[in-house]
Amino acid sequence: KKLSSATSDNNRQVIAVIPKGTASMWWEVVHKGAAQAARELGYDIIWTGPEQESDREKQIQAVEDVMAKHVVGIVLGPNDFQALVRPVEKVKEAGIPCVIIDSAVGGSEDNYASFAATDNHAGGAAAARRIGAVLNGRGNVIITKFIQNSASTDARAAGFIETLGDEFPNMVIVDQQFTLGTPEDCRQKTADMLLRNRDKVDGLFAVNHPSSVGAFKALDGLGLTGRVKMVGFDSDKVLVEGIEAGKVEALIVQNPFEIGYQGVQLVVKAINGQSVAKRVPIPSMIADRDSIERLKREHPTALGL
Amino acid sequence: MNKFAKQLLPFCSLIFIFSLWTFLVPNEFLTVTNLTNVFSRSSVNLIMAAGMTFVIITAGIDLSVGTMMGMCGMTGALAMLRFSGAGTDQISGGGSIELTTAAMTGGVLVSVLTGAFVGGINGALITRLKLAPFIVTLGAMSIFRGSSLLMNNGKPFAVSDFTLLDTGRVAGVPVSVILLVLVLAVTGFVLKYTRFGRYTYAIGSNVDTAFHAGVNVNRVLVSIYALTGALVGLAAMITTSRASSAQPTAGLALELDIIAAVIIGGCSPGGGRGSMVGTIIGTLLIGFLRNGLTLCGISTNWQLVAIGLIIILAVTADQIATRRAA
Amino acid sequence: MNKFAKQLLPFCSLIFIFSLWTFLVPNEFLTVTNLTNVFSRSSVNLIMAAGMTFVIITAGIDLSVGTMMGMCGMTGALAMLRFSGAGTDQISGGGSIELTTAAMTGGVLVSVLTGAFVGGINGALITRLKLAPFIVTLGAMSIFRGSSLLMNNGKPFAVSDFTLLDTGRVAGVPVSVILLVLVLAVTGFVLKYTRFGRYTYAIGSNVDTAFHAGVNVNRVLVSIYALTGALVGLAAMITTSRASSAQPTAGLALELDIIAAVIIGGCSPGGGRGSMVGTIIGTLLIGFLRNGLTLCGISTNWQLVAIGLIIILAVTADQIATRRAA
Amino acid sequence: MSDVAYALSMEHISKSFGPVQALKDVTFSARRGTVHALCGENGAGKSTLMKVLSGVYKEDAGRILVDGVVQEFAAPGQAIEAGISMLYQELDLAEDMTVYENVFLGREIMSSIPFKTDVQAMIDRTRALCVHYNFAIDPEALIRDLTLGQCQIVELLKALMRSATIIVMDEPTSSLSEGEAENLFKVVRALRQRGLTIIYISHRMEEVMALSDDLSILRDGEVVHSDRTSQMSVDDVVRHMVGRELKDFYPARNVALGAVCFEADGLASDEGIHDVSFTVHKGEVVGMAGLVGAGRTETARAIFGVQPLTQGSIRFKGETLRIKRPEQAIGRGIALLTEDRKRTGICTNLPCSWNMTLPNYERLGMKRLLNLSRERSLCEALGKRVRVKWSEPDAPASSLSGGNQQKVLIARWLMADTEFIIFDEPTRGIDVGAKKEIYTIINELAAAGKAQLLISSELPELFGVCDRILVMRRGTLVGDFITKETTPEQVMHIAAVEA
Ligand SMILES: Nc1ncnc2c1ncn2[C@@H]1O[C@H](COP(=O)(O)OP(=O)(O)OP(=O)(O)O)[C@@H](O)[C@H]1O
Ligand SMILES: Nc1ncnc2c1ncn2[C@@H]1O[C@H](COP(=O)(O)OP(=O)(O)OP(=O)(O)O)[C@@H](O)[C@H]1O
Ligand SMILES: [Mg+2]
Ligand SMILES: [Mg+2]
Repeated sequence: KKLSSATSDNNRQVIAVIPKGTASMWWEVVHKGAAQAARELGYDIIWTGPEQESDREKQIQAVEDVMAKHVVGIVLGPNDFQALVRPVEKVKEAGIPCVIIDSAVGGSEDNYASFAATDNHAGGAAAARRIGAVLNGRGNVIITKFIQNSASTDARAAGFIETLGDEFPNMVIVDQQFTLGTPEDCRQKTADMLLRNRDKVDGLFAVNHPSSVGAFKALDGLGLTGRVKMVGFDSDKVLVEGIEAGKVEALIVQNPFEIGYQGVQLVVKAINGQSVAKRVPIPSMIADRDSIERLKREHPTALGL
Repeated sequence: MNKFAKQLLPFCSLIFIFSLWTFLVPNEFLTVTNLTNVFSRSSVNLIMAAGMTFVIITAGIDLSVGTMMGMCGMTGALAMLRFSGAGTDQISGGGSIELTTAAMTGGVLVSVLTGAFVGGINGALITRLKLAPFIVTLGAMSIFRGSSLLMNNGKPFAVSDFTLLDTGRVAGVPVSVILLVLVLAVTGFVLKYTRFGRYTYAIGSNVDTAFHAGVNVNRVLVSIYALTGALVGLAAMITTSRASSAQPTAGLALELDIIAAVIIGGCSPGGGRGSMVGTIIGTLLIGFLRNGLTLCGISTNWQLVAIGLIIILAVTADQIATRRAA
Repeated sequence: MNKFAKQLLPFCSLIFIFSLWTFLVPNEFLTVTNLTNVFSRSSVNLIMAAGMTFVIITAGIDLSVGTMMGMCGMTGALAMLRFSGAGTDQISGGGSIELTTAAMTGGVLVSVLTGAFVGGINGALITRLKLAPFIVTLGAMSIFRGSSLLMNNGKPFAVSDFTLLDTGRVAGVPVSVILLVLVLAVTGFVLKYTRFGRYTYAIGSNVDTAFHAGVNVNRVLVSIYALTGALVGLAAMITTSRASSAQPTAGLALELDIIAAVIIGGCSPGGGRGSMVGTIIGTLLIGFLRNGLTLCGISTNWQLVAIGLIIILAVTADQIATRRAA
Repeated sequence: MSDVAYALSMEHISKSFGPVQALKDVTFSARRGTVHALCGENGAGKSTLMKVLSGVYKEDAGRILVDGVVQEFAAPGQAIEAGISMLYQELDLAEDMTVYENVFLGREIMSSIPFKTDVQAMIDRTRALCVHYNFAIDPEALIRDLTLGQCQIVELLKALMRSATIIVMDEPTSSLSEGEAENLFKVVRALRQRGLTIIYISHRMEEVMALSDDLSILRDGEVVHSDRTSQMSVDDVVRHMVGRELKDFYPARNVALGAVCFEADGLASDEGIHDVSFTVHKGEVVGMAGLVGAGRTETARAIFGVQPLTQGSIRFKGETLRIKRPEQAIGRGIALLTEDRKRTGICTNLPCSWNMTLPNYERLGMKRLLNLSRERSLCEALGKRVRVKWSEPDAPASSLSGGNQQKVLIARWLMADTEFIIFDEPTRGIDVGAKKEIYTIINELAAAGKAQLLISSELPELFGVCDRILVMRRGTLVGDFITKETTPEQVMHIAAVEA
């Protein structure tokens, strides 16, 4: 039985939002969405989590720590599929409603109220179709992946690989590398893949923001932009300029603001005992030469501008 | 008197931190759940720090403990799955497999032995080839990380039945706490009251003297690195149990936390000085500091700054106290 | 003769690695693009390793260079944005801002000065308070990471106009290469042919002797840590330019790579030994090793294992050669 | 007791370090219950021979017999088991540990509780031993806090506690004052009385002659002579060592004193010195005598800026100086050759030439940039002048014998060419031949008008070399004599007797 609920100075109830990692522009937009929803609904939020997305133990500790603070609800972007299972169970045992955002978590679905995330698999599939179309269904492709065992980027890669295999039988994935997650390492690994398969690479898929930036820079550095068709995931100014200059074929962009916003909306519903859908897909968008102007007007945050 | 003062200081810091949080966030800090939580999450660090204390007293260092923990966890979990009769496909598929008690015990043993073995290799390289501990364990760090990622292609092993070292209890006391107390008591005794402990200090203080006095320096050092490895193996199993799975990247950068705790506790990186009590205090200091900062709503980023400052402050205070006493 | 043999060994390893890749993957390895690529990506490490060489020769260590790089990058990028007249909202919003040339030059200077300043503080703590370099820079490591995360709430600063140190060229030669050559030439000269260099060695060999022989130990050490910081600031700008943005988490675990390179190059962690040529060879050795492994299609995980092994092998060979020569 | 007369025989021992052959077919034997002295120039191979005996080095050829039984020592532990105990030339103690822990290292007394050492028993036994041999040492003190002389006594305690039958002493008196040394001689004689065999290495001829029964002389790694001590005179020994006669051991000096160069007025520091006032003239050699702990080294440290002055002032060439660091002292023209070579003198792993030039770049016109060829030729010349035995100036200092390292340091301060030089135990560990050379150098410096302060625990040396002798006791100056007007007895008396 709870002693008291955490309340802020103005006696509003507190919801904890725990990102995969605080050190990212992307999660900062999620933060904005969450804050917006909280404002609209009359709650305060605590924004806390590991700074590194690869730091599982810190995220487990963050969950334990916010539980000790008696928050009324938790919105969690788990940075590991397995490691966060037990903490989520403990949250459930403590009777605190929990909404998972962005990446899936293992264990029973009953442990949390809802799961709101970009349909990563579908995003990867969209990237595959784009590359397939622009290369007319034939050619060699490389993938610049993120760190190992990150559910969302793994799902994108899987969606890409499966779709390419199913729908474009004449296309080959000649190389794919995991990275350390920094733009610099993504750049080096991509450059090495391009050098290794010299003059053979026609397409490139990068699975998230650092890998897209790194891959783009590698292409640019080797003078291969345009010749190698690149489809990235996530966006920022450099990549948007790349689209405008015809150096980047397309970017699959998510809507992090919407993810944060929905996460808090859903957890408040759960706190109030309303029924919520178990799975809430957040659609992603395709940014390319045709859509870029419109997206810059309507969704600048989604483009990282 | 002098010695007493030396241990008083980290102890006072601990008391200070404790009082500070009790005063600032009494409702959240001073609860059984929270304190238990801090202790149980510190247990992994404490066990590893116990071994590191020996290493640092010999003027050595072991940078590989973090990634070694990841590797031992993976090895132990794999053993559990194999001993429970899981096939290769089942294991790499990551599906959940029923684990037998025997398999789990076996897995823990395998993890501890793996740690002792690779730790022993570290020690052998350091002594036989006369390489600097820093560089040997730096190399080992990379090798262990690579190996644990290779074991299941970067994926973790799920061992959700293995709750023994997380929630398991004997006579109401968590098993992990029993193990922790046992480890600290034994290592503390060895360091303070046995020949082996004396030799540890002597090697760190002046390795030539120890050698001239007939101490089998190589054997002592290899034992110390193997002991540290074994303790890492044990800690790995606690982490695995807490996460219901063995993560190939578990223990990321943990070595720095451990080393910081040991040094805050009064071990000198130059060797020859330190104690187990100091290490315990140093580790708990970091644990409570992190916990309290989070409870106060201090962001992770400020926490990093605070912890860095505390590390420097702690050794500064220690240094000043030592100088005054001298 | 002896000295010659000592530098011959890492050099031979470099030649060996080079020949190996030329033999295994000639078409991919021995191309101008590839070699340029390896050099340009090694430039950041080389610049930082040049400073670390001094630090390690004094028997010190600087664990903070990795996170310091992140912090200098953030500071420099922030300065560029500010100097270009960007408002607080614009900056934290991460929106795109046009940068002026003056602003970019200013930003580079700010980054270098920031590095020199915080490096100097490291040095001052080490000398004035007589703290172990290991622990001071361990604390600093945490503080720098926290600070760079705090600067923009964990987000990077986008400086896409800052291409000077990535693609910028003077007379056809990349600016970053010019800077690199300059840095290596100057530091190499200082170490070998100046009084300051001799003092560096003397402090590492026996700090008390150096003091009694009239070396202003504190000043030399503070200068060395500040120099290292300044070089880190420069390296940070190259990385920022290469990534079009300053990442608060840039330089993660980079310190270990740098230290490994310097030690492979023949510096002894015990101090008093090492050379700039050795450091260059050590850094390139790691760079070519990574590159070749990727070109051969070896996965990241196997690469980790291979690099760990090479680190240990390199120092083992060095040790054996030294012993034979003695 | 076995009936073999020789407690120890080393037969046909050879040992090389790379190209350097340190020992060539050395054979020598020590009779049981005797003191057997080993003499020889610096680098003759004495320490190396003894390290072979104690298992630190493995001989390339030859064999060792203890009590007539062939022994193989792969590690020092085995030599200790066989009853051989060694007092190494360089300090060999764990500084972070206490006296009793060092004494019992490797031989701890165990308590009735399994694995637990018996601390109290070890402390008690150490204390009992100290009382028995009349050593004023606290068993629980940290080695770090002891003086060099006290450390030397701990080394002796270690050997005594191991109940050795053969004790090797490698220059045990080099860091002891006369009083301490007398005490040591008493111990050595008592041990001989109990049937122990002592192998005694020293460069001090008087004590070698007074103490030893037999004497072996090494030169360039070979035994050149071995005989009963009573059959030899000091001159014989020196001739065998050096290969020539050494006449006028303390060469005469005839230098007129110049103006006052250095003046200390009421110096005091936190290291326990107070009211130290004296003057040194140009061309004058002033000696400083005193027992261990009298504060002579501390006085030098205070002058040189190692330990700040709390009171008093220093006038140098008519100018009042405020010296806070050695750097400033050297800049002004004051040099200090420290007494502790290993801790504050030499950079062991650096080339000898670097060690020589370290404080002198400014003077050599290398304020910023070095001139490597000039450095080399200067070092070669100075090395010749003090007769350093090295393979080349760039050889690491660690490859030199202890005495040769000392010569490198003397060369360092000759190169500095300062107006005022403080020598703290300059001939410690130096062979007789080199000693004479150093005295000659001191005379040359005096003739060149330099002022010199010579701190020494060897009274004959002070009387042989100095114009004046200062005496210190308990941190203060208690005597100031013209050498010709005093006697060693008078100096000893003042140094030792309580006021
Ligand atoms: N570790 C070593 N490496 C190389 N050469 C060495 C080493 N130790 C000793 N030597 C050389 O061996 C020779 C004998 O040295 P040793 O130390 O035995 O002389 P010593 O007779 O004890 O002289 P001293 O009176 O100066 O102590 C010297 O030429 C010395 O340079
Ligand atoms: N028996 C002792 N017990 C405690 N302290 C001592 C003892 N002997 C010396 N000291 C301390 O050690 C310091 C001096 O040691 P040191 O031997 O260096 O003096 P010194 O005059 O230079 O003698 P020497 O030059 O003969 O070694 C003094 O400050 C003194 O207080
Ligand atoms: Mg000797
Ligand atoms: Mg003295």
